[in-house]
Amino acid sequence: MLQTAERDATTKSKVPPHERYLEAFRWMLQTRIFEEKLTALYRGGQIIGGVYVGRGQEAVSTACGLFLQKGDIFGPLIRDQAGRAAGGEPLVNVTRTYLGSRQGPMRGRDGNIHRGCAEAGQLAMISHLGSLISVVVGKLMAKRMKGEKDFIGLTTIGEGGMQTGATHEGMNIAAVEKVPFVLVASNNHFAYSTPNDRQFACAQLVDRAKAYGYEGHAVDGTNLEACLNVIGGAVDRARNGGPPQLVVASLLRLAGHGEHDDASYVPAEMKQEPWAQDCVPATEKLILANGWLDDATLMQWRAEISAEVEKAVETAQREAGPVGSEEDWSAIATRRLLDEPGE
Amino acid sequence: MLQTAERDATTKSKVPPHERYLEAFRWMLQTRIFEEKLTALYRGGQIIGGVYVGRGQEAVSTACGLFLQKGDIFGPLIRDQAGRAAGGEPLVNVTRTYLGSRQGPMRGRDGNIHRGCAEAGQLAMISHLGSLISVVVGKLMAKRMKGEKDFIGLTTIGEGGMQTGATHEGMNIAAVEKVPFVLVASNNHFAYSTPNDRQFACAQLVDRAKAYGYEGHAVDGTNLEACLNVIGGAVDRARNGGPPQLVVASLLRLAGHGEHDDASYVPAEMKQEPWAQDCVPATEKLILANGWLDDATLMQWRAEISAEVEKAVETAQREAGPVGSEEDWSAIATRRLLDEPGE
Amino acid sequence: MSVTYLEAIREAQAHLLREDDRVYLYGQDIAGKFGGAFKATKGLAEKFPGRVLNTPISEDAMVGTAIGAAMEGMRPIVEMQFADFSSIALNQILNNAGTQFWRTNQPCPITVRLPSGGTKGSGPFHSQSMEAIYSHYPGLVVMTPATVEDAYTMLIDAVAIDDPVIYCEHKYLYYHLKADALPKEALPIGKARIVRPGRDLTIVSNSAMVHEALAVANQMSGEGVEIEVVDLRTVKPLDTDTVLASVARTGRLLCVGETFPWGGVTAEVIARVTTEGFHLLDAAPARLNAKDTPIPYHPNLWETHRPNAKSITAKVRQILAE
Amino acid sequence: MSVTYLEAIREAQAHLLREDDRVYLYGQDIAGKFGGAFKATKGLAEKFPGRVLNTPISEDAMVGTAIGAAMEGMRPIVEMQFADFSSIALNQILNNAGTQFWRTNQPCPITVRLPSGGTKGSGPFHSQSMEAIYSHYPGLVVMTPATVEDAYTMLIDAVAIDDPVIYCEHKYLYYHLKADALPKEALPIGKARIVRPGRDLTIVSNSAMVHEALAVANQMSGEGVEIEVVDLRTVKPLDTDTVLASVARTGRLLCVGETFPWGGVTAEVIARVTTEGFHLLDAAPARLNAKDTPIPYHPNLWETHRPNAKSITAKVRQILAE
Ligand SMILES: Cc1ncc(C[n+]2csc(CCOP(=O)(O)OP(=O)(O)O)c2C)c(N)n1
Ligand SMILES: Cc1ncc(C[n+]2csc(CCOP(=O)(O)OP(=O)(O)O)c2C)c(N)n1
Ligand SMILES: [Mg+2]
Ligand SMILES: [Mg+2]
Repeated sequence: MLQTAERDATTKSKVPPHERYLEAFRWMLQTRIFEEKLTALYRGGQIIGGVYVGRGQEAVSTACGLFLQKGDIFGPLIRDQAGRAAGGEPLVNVTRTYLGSRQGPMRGRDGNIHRGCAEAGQLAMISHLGSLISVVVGKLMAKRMKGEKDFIGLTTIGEGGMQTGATHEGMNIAAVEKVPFVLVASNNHFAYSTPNDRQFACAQLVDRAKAYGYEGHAVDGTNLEACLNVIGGAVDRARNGGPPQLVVASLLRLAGHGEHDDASYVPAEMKQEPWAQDCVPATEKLILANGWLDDATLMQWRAEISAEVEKAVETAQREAGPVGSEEDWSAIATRRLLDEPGE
Repeated sequence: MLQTAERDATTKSKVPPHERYLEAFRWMLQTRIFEEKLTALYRGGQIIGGVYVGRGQEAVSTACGLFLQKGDIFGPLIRDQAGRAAGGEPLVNVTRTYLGSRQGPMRGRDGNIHRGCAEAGQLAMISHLGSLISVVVGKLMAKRMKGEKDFIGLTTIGEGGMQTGATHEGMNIAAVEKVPFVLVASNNHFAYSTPNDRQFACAQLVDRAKAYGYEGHAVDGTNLEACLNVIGGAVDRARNGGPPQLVVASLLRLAGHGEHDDASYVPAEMKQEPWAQDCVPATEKLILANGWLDDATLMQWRAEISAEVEKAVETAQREAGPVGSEEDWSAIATRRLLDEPGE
Repeated sequence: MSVTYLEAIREAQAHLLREDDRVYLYGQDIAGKFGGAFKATKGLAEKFPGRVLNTPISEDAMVGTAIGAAMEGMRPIVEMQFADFSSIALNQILNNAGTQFWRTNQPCPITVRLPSGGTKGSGPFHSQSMEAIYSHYPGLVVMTPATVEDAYTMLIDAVAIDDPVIYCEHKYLYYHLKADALPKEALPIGKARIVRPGRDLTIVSNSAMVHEALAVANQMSGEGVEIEVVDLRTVKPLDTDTVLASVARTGRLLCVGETFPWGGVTAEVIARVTTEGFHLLDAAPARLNAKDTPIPYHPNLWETHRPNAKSITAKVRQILAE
Repeated sequence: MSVTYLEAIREAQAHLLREDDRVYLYGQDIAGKFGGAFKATKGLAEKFPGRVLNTPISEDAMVGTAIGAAMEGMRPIVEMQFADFSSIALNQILNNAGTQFWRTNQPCPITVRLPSGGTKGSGPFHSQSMEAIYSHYPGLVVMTPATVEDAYTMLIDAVAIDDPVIYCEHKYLYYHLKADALPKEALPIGKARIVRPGRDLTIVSNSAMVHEALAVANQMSGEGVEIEVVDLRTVKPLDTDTVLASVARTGRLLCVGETFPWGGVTAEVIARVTTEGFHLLDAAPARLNAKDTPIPYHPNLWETHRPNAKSITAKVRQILAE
């Protein structure tokens, strides 16, 4: 991607506002096209379990994955398809998980957004919101003990997840342990169906930063340039010895909580808010208006992405699911210590 | 008490800095004399379990109990003998608990600082720090649903307890539910043996107020006048429709974590800090210097208190402990649903 | 007109809100038009303004506030979005609610609803059956209704009880189970039910497993094997007498449960029967549980992970062959 | 020279810190000169700078960081100040550590030390034995060392194991138990130990209860009653074979545990023996547990709450009278 992006950028009259702007946009576009495909498969009854998408949050999520380097830790959450992809997770991992291939990273044992990607340093979340924060902190502590250098850890959370005790303990211990940590919170104004007023009562969530000894940054989550600057900047600060960083992005979840949810509880007025705009078409419009990409290239990107997506889906669809009778039913690695309750 | 205090105050040339200043001091003095007795009993091996005192925290704790009215909720913690007494708990409840009388409020089933005092609206804490906050909030929600008026709830916490997930969830839900709530945190610079730098990393704990939508107040916990004004003020704000209040008092724990602990880990320099002074003699000195009380009255107070303390101890010492074979071993109120596992 | 298991739970809450002004509902996403992740409170917020409240994602505080309110005379019903998330509230449930009466002599009448049990594609954190953990600790009543009728009456009973009640409702039964109407009467809490009389073997089970057991019983009666099926209804208290009486009739015992094996419901039932009714048994008792791994996401794995008609039938044949 | 149970735990940690640079200790008040609420890490912070760390009062995060560090190749040992406070870390332990290997195929080798069990005047929240809860869920190894030797070797084994280990150390044994020296060898993890051979009855127990059982056995052998005492050592995995072999010899089984009754260690042992060795039993199996109430503060109550030599003796006589 990087190459493409820079080439396009430099052949244009004006240079995009961030050197990785176009690259980032391509991840946003890929995610949008890919998640629309997943939704179609879900509607077609071909998905096992639920589908959870990051519609409207592609700019923030892409920025979360884009600045990570080898050796960094990423703890993606429910809305982070874009960040996962930008961070190096192959699309086929996703389709294998959603379509129940035994060759997927979770082998049919766990599903959808719970998947991790060890090769890309991406952790496999558990459902319990906030639990991942201290795990990322622990990985950073270990890397420091092992003498590694230049690493950071980044994880994401929603405004609802910020109200869990685990988030509090995790945010605080990161500051006490002085690890290079970035927490990117997306206030998408709903936790499932629950609006902000039943979730928290502080003026702005970024005020939580000071409460833990973090540096805090508020950002418009629908503005790609702002997301790249603020999240990229926070990653740099953490990498260069700064205190833990809290970024709070404001935006609207532009889908249901999951694809089973029609989100009819979202008030129409709210959709008119500036922070409610859809970052993908907004960014595309800006790009074309400024001539940072021409229509042809954009069409070519769409075609390439659709092909990638179809390939990932077809691959997974060709693969068999797990088989109960052949499964290795051991929850522990140490075989000799397997407990046999008997029947 | 009130009478005594005001009479003494008004007969003096100068009036004390707060109308309830002398009354408050008497509770501080009672607590100091009483807890020294408990410590002596502990050293003499007459106490069941441990003894935990509030030495150095009497000014803060007294202020926590002093402004509560009938119908208010108080959730005292480990350092709150002064507040419990000022809030209406009889001394004999304490001696009965520590000395294992079956007539104590906990009937030998639970001990020491875990005791509650229903008559005085004082809750029986469990050990797990932070757990009491949401319970107080729930009581306030219930009172509002029942249509009660003018009530508030106050509970206390240490700087260590503020790092638990339960404290976070409890503080946040109090703000979301908009209940008349006051949290008084005492940063006594140690959580058992752990100093602040391994507990939190924010500049000052009162910054937590803004993070939840509370009004925050920092106070010198060794200055009785300041404690009465700030905590009394916070109670008024909550009672008169203000948002939840967070008071953070700065002071030093002037005893071990419990009487088993010599606190040798407290650095000598720290004891020289202004916030490390002992509020009881400091207040006494001020009172005498200003002539708000004369030596005779003070001596009389000491004598009265010593008598009360001795009486409470003797009463409890005369009483029998519980008897295992006579105990009602039912953990539930609904007898007919008692589970009999059999043997 | 017919009523599902889920509708019975909603109707019970509507009844309670109507009849008892001490009752309020507290949980994530239960208010507004939305009415909960499973719609168990759909329509109730509009009907009972101010008494069906959404909460932050704070299970510890949700239960903590319920404890406080209950001690002030209210009768809160807390909905966990999934039983699995009650792990966050577990300290408040076990150490605060569960010890309150013993310690302070004040009752703590909270009801915690746990949408429990496995369904296809739900995976390790949306499928758990936690009744064993809550029964192990003192101070709680633990219910696992297996029928539409019990779902309705037991929830009403739960709120009437002066103690903390863990009400485990099985998500698999939400839509699968239908009754013609809401019940007029019910067995008292603490009594197990003989769902199907039998002669040759007793299957003791609870919650969704009762229906797997019934299916096997009905199918095997074609072969002349008469299985007596016992539905425990509450796992704490556990109705040992009814179980012993059944084993006295059949002489053979199979316990089927969806919890994990170690220390699960089946272990407790077998311990009681063998310690108190050893001589009633003509053969070794047996148990079937979920496997000792997290609950799998993929249906192929999930169907093997939990006991089912196939594995129960095989086990029954094995016991009868002894 | 003699070594206490507590010193053995300290020595094991010193050994581990010395021999394995992946090991670090993480807990409340364990560092500095202080060395922990029970002094289990006394002197280690000075000897091993940067590897014995105090934590905030954040049990969930303490275990969460350990999980992360373990997945990065470290071998953290987390000290809970009291087992009872692990309820706050329970979600990380059961749902995160316990599911990690099954879900991701990556081992999660953390060790969580739980100062467990009752002592005089400790009350409901400083006395709990939580091995049953941790054994019920998949993915964990649960140890309950009952001797100075096992306290030492099992902690070293715990850290070597590639899975999460819950190490339940009994506070009552900290000072009461002494050995002449640290052991050179040990039984493998997962094997129970016949502490005392017998003929007439088998008592299966674990942790502090092993010593109550032994006292009874020694005293009753004066009357010609020979009791075989089995120390389970690990409750998960549970060494059913050794227990069955013992019951095969004696024909009689009494299980004694300090956990709460419902679904406790004794329930699981009885379920295994009766399902797998029914015909080995000449009499009904029996169990003694703590009472089904919170653990009382007052010694008069506490001594009645837990099984003790007196109640065990009475129960043994009753079984032998059958
Ligand atoms: C501790 C816990 N309680 C409840 C849930 C169920 N749950 C899953 S997602 C969700 C809403 C999350 O909202 P938010 O944190 O704002 O993230 P968003 O979905 O808006 O991205 C809830 C309640 C959970 N996962 N964890
Ligand atoms: C959740 C939890 N973890 C651990 C403990 C053990 N413990 C009891 S008091 C204490 C220190 C408390 O320090 P702080 O909150 O500052 O209060 P202080 O004792 O200084 O008044 C600890 C760690 C506990 N009670 N609860
Ligand atoms: Mg949200
Ligand atoms: Mg402190």
